[in-house]
Parts: sequence; structure tokens; C-alpha cells
Amino acid sequence: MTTTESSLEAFRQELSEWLKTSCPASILKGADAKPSKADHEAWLAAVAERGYTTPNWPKEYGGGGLSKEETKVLQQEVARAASYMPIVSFFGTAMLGPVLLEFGNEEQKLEHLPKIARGEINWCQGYSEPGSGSDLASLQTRAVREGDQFLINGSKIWTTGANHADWIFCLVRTDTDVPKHDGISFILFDLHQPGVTISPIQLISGQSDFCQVFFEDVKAEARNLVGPLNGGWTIAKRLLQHERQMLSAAPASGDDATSRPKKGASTKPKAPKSALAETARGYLGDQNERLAEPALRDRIAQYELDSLCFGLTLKRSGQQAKAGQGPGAATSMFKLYASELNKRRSEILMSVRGTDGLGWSGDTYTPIDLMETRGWLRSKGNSIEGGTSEVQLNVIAKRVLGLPD
Amino acid sequence: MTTTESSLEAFRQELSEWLKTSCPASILKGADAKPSKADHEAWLAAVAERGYTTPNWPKEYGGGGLSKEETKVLQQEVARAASYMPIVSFFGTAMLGPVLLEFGNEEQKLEHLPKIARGEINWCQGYSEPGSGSDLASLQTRAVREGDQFLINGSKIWTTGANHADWIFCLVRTDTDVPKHDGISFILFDLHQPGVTISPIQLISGQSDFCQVFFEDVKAEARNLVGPLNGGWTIAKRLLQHERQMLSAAPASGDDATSRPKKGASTKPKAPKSALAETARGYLGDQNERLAEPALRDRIAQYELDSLCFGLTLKRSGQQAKAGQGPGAATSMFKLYASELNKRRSEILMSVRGTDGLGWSGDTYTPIDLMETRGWLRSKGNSIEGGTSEVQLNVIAKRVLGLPD
Amino acid sequence: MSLVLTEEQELLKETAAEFLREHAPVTHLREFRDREDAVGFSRKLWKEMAALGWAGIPFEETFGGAELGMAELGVVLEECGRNLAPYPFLSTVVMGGGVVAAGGTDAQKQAILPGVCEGETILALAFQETGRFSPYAISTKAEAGSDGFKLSGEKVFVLDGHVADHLIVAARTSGTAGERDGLTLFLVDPSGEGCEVIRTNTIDSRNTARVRLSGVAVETSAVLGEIGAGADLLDLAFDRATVAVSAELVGISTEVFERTVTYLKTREQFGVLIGTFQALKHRAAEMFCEVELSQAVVLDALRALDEDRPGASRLASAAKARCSDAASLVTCEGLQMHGGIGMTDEEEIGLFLKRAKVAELTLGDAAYHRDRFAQLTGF
Amino acid sequence: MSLVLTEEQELLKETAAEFLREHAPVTHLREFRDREDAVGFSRKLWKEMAALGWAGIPFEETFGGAELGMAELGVVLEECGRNLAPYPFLSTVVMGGGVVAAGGTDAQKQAILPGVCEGETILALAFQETGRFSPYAISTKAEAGSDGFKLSGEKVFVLDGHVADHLIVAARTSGTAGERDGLTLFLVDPSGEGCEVIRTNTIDSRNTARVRLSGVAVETSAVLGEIGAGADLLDLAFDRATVAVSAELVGISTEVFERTVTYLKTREQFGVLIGTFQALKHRAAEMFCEVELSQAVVLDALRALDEDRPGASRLASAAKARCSDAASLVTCEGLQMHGGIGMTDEEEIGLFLKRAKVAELTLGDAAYHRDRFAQLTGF
Repeated sequence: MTTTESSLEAFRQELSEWLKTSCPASILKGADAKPSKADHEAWLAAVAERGYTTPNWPKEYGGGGLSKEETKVLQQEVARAASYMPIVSFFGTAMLGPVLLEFGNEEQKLEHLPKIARGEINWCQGYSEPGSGSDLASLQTRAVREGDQFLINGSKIWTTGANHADWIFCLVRTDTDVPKHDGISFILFDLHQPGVTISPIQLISGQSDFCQVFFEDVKAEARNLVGPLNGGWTIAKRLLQHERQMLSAAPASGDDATSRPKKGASTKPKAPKSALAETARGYLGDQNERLAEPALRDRIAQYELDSLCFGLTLKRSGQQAKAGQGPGAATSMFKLYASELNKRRSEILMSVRGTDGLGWSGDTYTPIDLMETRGWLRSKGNSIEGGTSEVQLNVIAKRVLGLPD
Repeated sequence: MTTTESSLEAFRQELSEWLKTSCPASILKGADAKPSKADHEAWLAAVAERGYTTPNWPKEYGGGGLSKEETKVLQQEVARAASYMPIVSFFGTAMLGPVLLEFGNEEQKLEHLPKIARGEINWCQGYSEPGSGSDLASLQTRAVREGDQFLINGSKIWTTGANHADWIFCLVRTDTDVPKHDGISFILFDLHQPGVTISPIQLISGQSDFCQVFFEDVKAEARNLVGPLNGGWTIAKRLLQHERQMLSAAPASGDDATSRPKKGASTKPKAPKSALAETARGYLGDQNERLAEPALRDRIAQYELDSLCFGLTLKRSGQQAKAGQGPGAATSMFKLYASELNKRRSEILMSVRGTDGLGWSGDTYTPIDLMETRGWLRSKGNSIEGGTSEVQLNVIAKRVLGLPD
Repeated sequence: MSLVLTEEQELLKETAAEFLREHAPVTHLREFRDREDAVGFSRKLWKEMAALGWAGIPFEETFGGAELGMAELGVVLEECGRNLAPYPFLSTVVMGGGVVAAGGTDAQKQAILPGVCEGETILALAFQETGRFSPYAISTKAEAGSDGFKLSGEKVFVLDGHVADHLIVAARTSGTAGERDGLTLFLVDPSGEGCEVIRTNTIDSRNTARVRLSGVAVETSAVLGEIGAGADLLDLAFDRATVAVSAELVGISTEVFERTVTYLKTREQFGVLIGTFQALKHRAAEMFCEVELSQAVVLDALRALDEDRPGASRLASAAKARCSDAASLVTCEGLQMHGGIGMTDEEEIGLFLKRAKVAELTLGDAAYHRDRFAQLTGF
Repeated sequence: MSLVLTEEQELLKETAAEFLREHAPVTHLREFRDREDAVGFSRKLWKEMAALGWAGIPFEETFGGAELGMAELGVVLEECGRNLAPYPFLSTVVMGGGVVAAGGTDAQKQAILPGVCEGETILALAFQETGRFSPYAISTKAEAGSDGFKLSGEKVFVLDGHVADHLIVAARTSGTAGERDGLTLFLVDPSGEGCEVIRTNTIDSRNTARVRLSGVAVETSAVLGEIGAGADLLDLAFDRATVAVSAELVGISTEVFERTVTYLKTREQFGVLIGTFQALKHRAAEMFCEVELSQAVVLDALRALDEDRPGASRLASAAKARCSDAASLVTCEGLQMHGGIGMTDEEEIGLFLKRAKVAELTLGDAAYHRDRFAQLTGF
């Protein structure tokens, strides 16, 4: 769909009118009061009615049917008028939705996509199993056909938000007599049924963002099989790509002063800032106008520098893709590097804060210190979840460098 | 052989007398003039006559027949009286000699060991081949029996000092129809014969301490086959162990002040010195009484610290072996760590010397700078020769940690 | 210079290993953590350890001690590291007890050390005032009056301060923060007026305290050692505690390393044991080297302290730097190689990682000690 | 901010790659080295490169230049890095030419730049005085007289100084070593009285010179830029040369990386290709990341200079630090993975390693630039 400048302008006008009438006063920008729950729900309903929770999905599936340009205008106008845009479950909109649009049949799209767009159903993802971590394809959860249904037995682990989810999209084994990749199917089913047990997993950081989910003779309707029977691995790989990309964002770097030429700026521009260095300064102070501990300063400089270079690598890769100059660096590299950078950042923060960073709980530590410490512990999982760093290195070696098996 | 205190004392007396009559005046400690070549040869002959070039080999093979304690006394007395102890070819005394003592037959011992002890024959070692580096056992140099001789064809590489050697001890393939380790023999032969071509290999450091040696229908006497036919791999492994051990010496560390309690020392002992830091000080100077560049100071500290710890690890391992407390850490670890430490030291020196360290030749650079720079280049080979670091890591993983293949 | 254990030390090691494995394995720490125990360890068990002679290892027989040295304490602490046993060796035996033994009057020793040796008395040395270890950065004031001193200031990260029977407080009788001179140590009753002890909760499920002193009055007899020369005692305590915590770190590294190698030999992925993957093998072999180096330097540093060698402080810093880095490497690699399961609270690797981080930051981290090592080496 | 090459730049890259591969591959450098050539490169070939427009890339058309920017120079220098082509881009085009173009009078420009653009004139910037790069640590004195200046001092590591037609000497008209103010640049005839140029031989088989100035007399017209404000010109030259040498380092890293991956795919040991060993695979993948990061930051730094962005100096330091470390990693790993053969002079890896080390230490090493980066980031 292409959109001319003038039609875009008309769209913007129309949006502006719609916002005036549809966005509750308490949610308008600059409103004093905190929006009530009812206002929030009204705002979500208004946005969802037009399909704007998933603006570029087709209208018939509950989306907004907008072009890229229109989506941008929508974001701009909402940002201008409202204090926030309502969001619905990420697993529905960013993971399952695109898969259904690509691999689902018409009936599946009509049934599931509108509910995702309206935020009616919370989804979770059933991938890893206790015995299948890096080797995902060795999964053992069985699905056996019985009439119009599949009977599911097994267990999934690392299921984010399963304890708040309604439905699961799940990889299951539907054939045990073929090579492991060829006997996997992708199926959707309701978690609110007998035989489903969900146990949150406590992490070393104290958080429980993951669950283990057990299935004992759980039922899935056969019509909720997405893609062909035993053809689930293709879908699985596509979803892993999505996931890896999302985990590859460059961690917070010092600044972007270098990326924005400032016309008419003084010749001695204000030095850009490093958030990490500023934090360190608070703990260590300065010596001769430099951060006091040279070894730590060097580590921070190395981090900021790598972070800057990594951000540029991401940008370059995007531009290369756009310019059709080959695939650029692999997403595996991005996932790998982003994880390792974030781990490094957390370790530096621990060094900076010294024994102030050792608190687990209680008010003798500042909330920020406690949060950063939990964050440090949580960061250890970055290089495991979404494919371990080792798996990413394997993928780079094989796919990008073409090294032999 | 055990030795009582009193017999040791008698031995010391006797040695002292012998030294008075046998050590040329120019070689006595404190002598003014540099010893002449003739004096040197006389000294070597005197020492060799008593078998003291190889003091703990049996007398019948040209050794000194000394016990451990006696050897120590010999070293002490010679160090006391003479300016140096004559040495003969390392490949003979430290490599081939022990192998012949362990695996050779009586005839072989009687023929070869005395010549080694007297320094008559220079030996070199024929191990690696162009296609067989880390995978030594895949060697292809063929030896085919013809009457009382073997006919040898093939090529050896990384043969240290082949261009100054008289004989070679060599791994050759004597059976091609069996698994690779089972068709290797260990044989000795004369290099001064037709069909032997020796080409020194120039290294990136400009030195040529290695050669490639080519054999074309070269002859070895069958009686110079050491150990059983096709039983050479056992000997090869033993020699690799010897070699690894010799390459595991801890590189120069700052000091050993920590290892010598000084009775009556002042409570504020003089700080021990780091040679590396002293060199750095010459190039960088001080700032606030500390070496001026903190990042470099940190690197030097890390090096000195690791070097100190590594030295202690070597000592501990020796003591553990003596105390029968298991094998201690593997020699593979020592070879690995010593190589990596020496490479690190060389890299630090390059950083310290800056562009002064970039000279290749000429008198605009100091001889020390030129030597250190060549040394840096040469150090890159440390982690390759005598078994690559990768091979050492494999060995540790397999032999020490018992990780599965 | 012996770097192997004597027969007696071997025996001690076996006893400690057996006792702790049976009575204070990792699950023991977890229990105290999960029930949010106010003490954080078993006083009963501590008395049992004392009965085995461990609490009195470095003290004179007169006071009930064993008259042994750091070498023996190191043996026990390494085993504590392997089991994450949260017992007050550092606070009470090495630092508090060490300071009393070295600087106390006969009366003070007689009053305190027997209780320490019996496992009755807990001591805590209160010196640190900010999150970063810096030995003489002490501002807490001790104002002299007619019949004693009044202490005012705030201390953080006071190990086992929450249950200490005696606090030993480092305060300034002269000079300003950062100066070595002018520090004095005081024995302080934590329940005395103006003394507030606030328990803090650290990630390793042990307990430290924040101590607020608001004009706490102490008599002259509470002075430990010479007035103004407290730094001599502190230096001694820091060197010993630095090596002691290094010994604990060696225990942690060794244990996590061994568990990880075992995991590599049992966990299957892609139809094979993950220990067959060469990349993991090489990383395991590299860890092995680090662990070996840690073990060697700690053994020597412990003996250097016992022998009062001139280079002992330098060795102490070498040990702390090496062991901190090794433990950090091994616990992080250990967790990574355990994969997702390593991230769970249920698996014990995370508990080792947490304790290693606390130990790493106790009494100066690796960077601090590398710098000190350099300084003591003359650069 | 574009990080991909324009069509024109792509074309330039292809031309440069093809030209250098044909006329100045690594064997070309080796030839000049082995015959101990007094120049160290082919003057004829340099003129051919000039004819292709490369020597004049950044200069105005008036003087025969192409009026392009650092982005284009970077493209050529990366290809020079891939081939180890020892041509005087850094000395003559970036530093010498850059200083003349930025600070010269019309007469000076007219006298010098056309010759540069034609590949006739070689320039050398003489600033460094000790083995360590430190921009204003300049002691060489310029004493003002009635009709000019007398220069005295000694310069080291003057790139291509051995064949320079003009030396540009940084000297002090006031102040003392280390101060930014008081520096002045002078055009000096290397054959003039009191000027001694001694060729030095570096490990990369290129040539630098030591320059001794013993009261060298220059006229006032030899002053380049303003008296006392030479640091402005030097800063510019250093930033540009820093990024230019980074671009060359990217070429070295990329080339050695690709060669090493190829070697992993062809060398057999233990009956299999060594590229099947997972430990080597992972290390290769890690190198890949470093090379990618180097490429990206250099592209941006080149453009930042062309756009005169406020953060350009900071980016220049980021590029030099990243590219130096990456090249050091890749050349060392490349040599190691080539095994014994990598240690021989016959194999070309060693030549890359040597050039990478020289480039790493030219104009400040990674540690220097990390520190500068931190300073420009405000810490």
C-alpha cells in the first residue's frame, strides 16, 4: 500500500479529530490526575476498535490496515495528544500474530488475531523443555491425535508469563519415528483446563518471570494446528529469529551526540555523557578532573566504546539490508554481543558500587542499589535465554563464516 | 644409591682437589683473562673424562655415576671454584640420553651415550612434518627395511639446529596398514650422508633456529632402531613430556623476596622489584611516585601477579609429586601457561616502548630495543612449538579433567 | 617454603570437609535464609565447631586456643567456601580475635578470647564507612573526655555486626580521613547507649550491620592497643582477613569448578554429553589453570603470614586479586555452562556466585589489590 | 548518518582493490624489503595512484585535487591495509597535505599541493620526540631572529621522512613541552644546512626517519599557519590520521580474518579440517564480531570528520582504540591458527602482524585513545 503526501495529511487530520473525541481526558497529555482503570479500559477499547493496537495488520483480522507511513503518523499523533498508547500482550502481537499471518489458515486468523488485537487473550510460548535447552529440536512433549483433538503430555520450561497467560502456542512432538526436526508441530491451546499445572520458577535474582508448565492429558483442538502436521520446525525457526532480533537492542550507551550534527553549535561542544561514568562519579568522585580510579575508568571507557561501536554496527546492518548490500552481520552476532555487553555493564556497576551493591533487601540499601543488584543477577541469564551465547557462536561459525561441521 | 653425610664430605674434598689440578687457571673463578679455546676444550675434556657432563648417568655409558646428593655437591663445588661448567648438546643429554637409558639396548647405550657425554656428536630431533603439526602421529616419513638398513624418504620440519647437527633421532613410519599410532618407529641416523638436504627456515623474527630437513633414500642402520619396530609412539610421548616440562619454566618474575624470610630484616623491607616495571619506568617515568600510566601499570601488575602465582604453582606441584600427593597439575598446564605468560610479557614490553620498539635493524635503535622486538616476534611461536596451546588445552580436558571425547 | 599440607593439616582438612558436608552443606545456608533467621547461622553448630578447636585455632592455649596459625585457618575456610558455611570465622576469629590477641592487654584478652575460643562470643570489627574499601578512610570521631571517649560516626558493612557481643570500632583520636596516623580501636558494647546496630541483608544470605554511634561513651580501658596507632592493628587484621577470605574463595572456585566439570560429564544436548564440545573443554581447562594458581598463592600467603615474612602483605594482595578473579570467572562460567537451570534459585550455583561476589568485594576487590600489589612491588 | 558506501565509493573501492591486488600485493612490499630499497616503495606506482586521483582525494580542484573527503580516503586505505601497500598516504596526503591545505597561505598551497596531487612531492610531518605519542610533548625550539627562525631539536618516527621533499616541523616558539600553546609549524627543506635526516628501519618494512635539527635557519615565509597556534593544525592532522590509520587497520583485520577462515577450511589435522574444531570456530566467530565493530566505527568516524561533527574527535579515538585491539587480536589469532607455518617469514601472516603493530602504535595506542575517549566523554 502506498500513500501520497496529501492522503497522509488527511489521515493525520482525521486522527486528530478522533483523538479529541476518543481519548479520555485523564489520558490526554498534560492531564493532572492519574487515569482511572475505567478510563484506561475505555482508551484501550477505543484504540482496539480501530485496530490500532496492531496498526499494520489487515482490518479483517482486527488490525488497523495502515501502511508504514500511516503507522508512523499514528504514533506521532498519539504521542502528541495522549500520555500513552495502550499496549496488549507482546507474545500475541509480536510473536504469534506474525506467525499466524504467515502460516495460519483463514479460519485461524479470523479466530485468534482479533482477540489478540483487542487484548482479550494473553498468550505465552511453549518452547524449551527441561531436557531441551540449546537443543530445542529434541523436545519430548507429545501430542497424539484423538478424533478432533490432540492429547498433550509433557512439560515446558522457561515459559515467560505462563502464570498470567490464557493460551499457549506450543511446539509438540507429533512423530517420534523420524529425524527430530521432522516430527514437530506448532499448536495452540487453552491453558484454563484440567491437566495444566503452572509453577513459577524462582531465579537467582529473586524474580519469577519464568514458569515451568506441566501437561497431563491436556486437549488441543486439531483445527488449532498451525501449518502442516510435523511442519512445526519451520515456524519455530522463524519465531526464534523474531526473538533474537528483539534481544539484540544495544544497551544504553552514553549519548548520541556523535550521531546528530548540531548546526551552529559552539566549537567546543559540551562533552557527551556516559551514564555509567556519571554513576561511578557519584561513588568514586574525581581526581584531577578525571574519574578517580583509573582501572575502573578504563573498563568504563572500553564498555562505552564497544557499546558505541555496537550501536553503529546495528545501524550499519540495517542500512546494508535496506541498500540490498547482502545480509550484513547476522542477527546471531547482535544477540550475542548485546547479551555480553549488558552483562559487562552490570559487572562494572557492581565494581563501582562496592559493598553498597551487595544488598538483597531492606531499607539500609537504596531502592536503586537493590534494583541494580537484582539486575546484575538477572543479567547472567542474558547469555542463556533466547539461545545461549555458545549457540550464537555456533550459528555465526556455520552460517556466516561457512566453517565445516 | 644412597650416600652418607661423611662419604659426601669425602667426595667434596676429593672434588676440590681434582678441581685444583684439572680446571685451567683462566677458567677458575675470578680469573682476569678470557679463557682461550684450548683452555675451554681442556676443561670440557677434564669434565667429560669423569663423566660429569652427564653426572647421574652410569659410568659405563660415559656418565659420572653420581647420586642426586653427589650431583648437588658437584654443582656446588664447580660453582665455587670455576667460572662455568662446560655443557654439551642439550638434545643429546636431556632428550635422547634419557630415552636411550630407558628404551635402548646395551649395544646402543654403549655406542651413543659416551659420545653424547663427551660432546662429540651433536643431535637433533626429527618429529614434526609439514602435514603433521599438532597431529604428530599422522607423520608420513617412510622407513623401509632393506637388509641391515632402513631406507628413509620424507621430510621433517621445525628441526631445531639441524644445520649444526651430526645425527638425528627421528620418528618414521614403518607400517602404513595399521592405525597411525601403531606404525611409527624411533630411529637414529647420521645426517652427513647423501640424500639429506637441510634448509634453515627464516622466522618472522628474522632468526632461523629451525630447519626443514629432506630425506631422499637416506640410510639408517637397523641396529639403530630404538625400542621395538612400530613401537616408536611410546618413546615419542615420553620425549614430548620431557620437552613440555622444559618449556614450562616460569618466565622472569619480579623478585623472590617473598620466598626468603630475612631474619633481622627491618620491619619496612625494601620493596621487591619488577624488571618489567623498572623498564617501564625508564620509558614512562613516574607520576605521584607511581608508574605514570595507570592502565599499563595495571597490566604489569597483573602480569607480575600471575607470574608469581604460576611460579608458586610449579613449586607446589613439585612438592606434591615429592610428597606423593598425586600428580599435581599437569605438565600441559605448565607449558600452556608459561607460553601465554611469556607472550603477554612481550606484548607489555611493546606497549611500554611505544614507537621505540618498532625498529627492525640499524643503529638508530638501541641493541636492547632491537633484541626485545625480535623477542616479541619470536614469542608468538611459544604457543605453537612443543605442542600448541590448543593441544595443551585438549590434554588438560582429557587427561586431567576426564572430559569425554 | 612448603606448599603442601602437613599430615596434621591434611587431617584437619578431612575433618572439616566431613563435618561441614554433614552439618552445614549449602542446604543449611538456604534453610537459614528461607526462614529469615535473625542470626543467620546456628549458634549451636558454631559451638560444636569451637569444640573441634576451630574457633581457637590462632589463639594461645592460655585462653583456650590451639596455638596454630593461618595455614590451619585457611584449611577450614576453604572447606567453608566449598559448603558456603556462613560461620563467623572472618569477623570473630580472624579480625576481631586477631586484633584483641595482637593489641589487647592481658585483662582484655582474658575477658574476650576464652569466649571466642568456646564459640560463645561473637566479635565484629567496625571500620568501613563507605561502599568502597579504603583502609584509613575513617571519619568516626573519638573525642577524649575526663574519664574516657565519646564515639560518633557511622559504619557500614560490619561483618556479623548484627549478633556481635563486642564491637571493635576504629575511630579517629586525631587527624583526618585518609591518614594512617591518629586511629584508635575501641571495644564497644553494642547494647550501650547511643549505639544503634541495624542488620542488613546481603545477597549471600549472610548478615552484616550498619552501626550508628551517636556519642557512645566508652571508658579508657576500652581502648585496644595504643592510642593513635590503631592502624598497626588494622593492617594486621586486613592482611590476615584478606588471605582468609581468599582461602574461602579458593574453596568456592574449587567446588564450583568440580561441579561444573561433573555437569559437563552428565548433561546431554544434541544427543551427546556437552562435555564433548571442544569450546567448553577449552574453557574448562582454562578455569582449571586459574583454580590451580589460586590454590598455590593462597597456600603461600597463609604461610607467609605465619612466618611473618617481609613480603607477606604483597602476597596477601596477590592472593586476593588472583582468587577474586578466579572465583568470578569460575562462578560465571559455571552458571553459563549449567544453562537455564543455573539461573534458578533451586540450583546451588547461584548461591556460590552470590557469595563469591560478596567475598570479592570484601576488603578490597581485585583491582584494589592489584594496585596495592604494584605499590608494594615498587611501581 | 549513512554507514554504507555510495555508488561512487563502491566503484572507488573496486578500482582500488583491483589496482592494488595487481600492482601492489604483499609480494610487492616483500620485494622492496628484500632488496633493501632506499625508498621502500615505487615512486612510479605512486604516480600512477596519483593519476587515478588518490593522492589528491581531499584537495581542492584548483590544486589538482578531487575535492572528496576522508570517506573516500578511508576506502583506499582499507584496501592498502588488505595488501600492505606501503604508500605515503598518511604522511603526504593526510598529515602533511592536510596541514598545508588547512593552514597554508595561497602561495604555500600553490607551491606544494599540485606536486602532492601528482604524486611528485612527498611530505613528512615531524612532531614526535620520544617513543610515546603525546601530542604537545614538543621541546624542539624555534628561536626568532631578524629574518626568520632557527630550529633546534630532534624528531623521531617521522613517517616517510627519509624521502620527504618537505618536512613540516612542529617547534616551540614559546612555552614548554606539554603545553598546547606556543607551537608553530615550519616548512623545512630536508637538504638544508643543519638538517640531518637519518632513515630508520621498522618491522613493517616501511621507513621512518629520525630528524636532527641543529640550528636550521628558515625564513618567516616558512611558517605554516599562525605562530603559536600550531596545535590547531596538529589536532586536525592527528584526528584525521588517527582515523586514516584505523581504516588501514580495518583492511588488515578483514584480510587476515578472511585468510584465516579460509585456512580453517583447508588445513587438515587429525584427519579432519581444523575448521571443524569448535574451540576454533568460536574464536573465529568472536573475531568476526570484532571486525564488524571495527568496520562500523571507522565508517562513521570518517564521515564525522567530513561532516565536521562536534563529536568527531571522540569518534576518532573510539575508532583507533577499537581497530587497534581488533587488529591485534585478529593478527595474533590468525598467526596462532596458522600454526608453525604462520611463524615463518615465507607466510604472509607475519607481515600483517608487523604492520598491525606499527599502525597500532602510530599516533597513540588503544590505551591512549581509550583514555582520550573517556576524557572527551567527560570522565
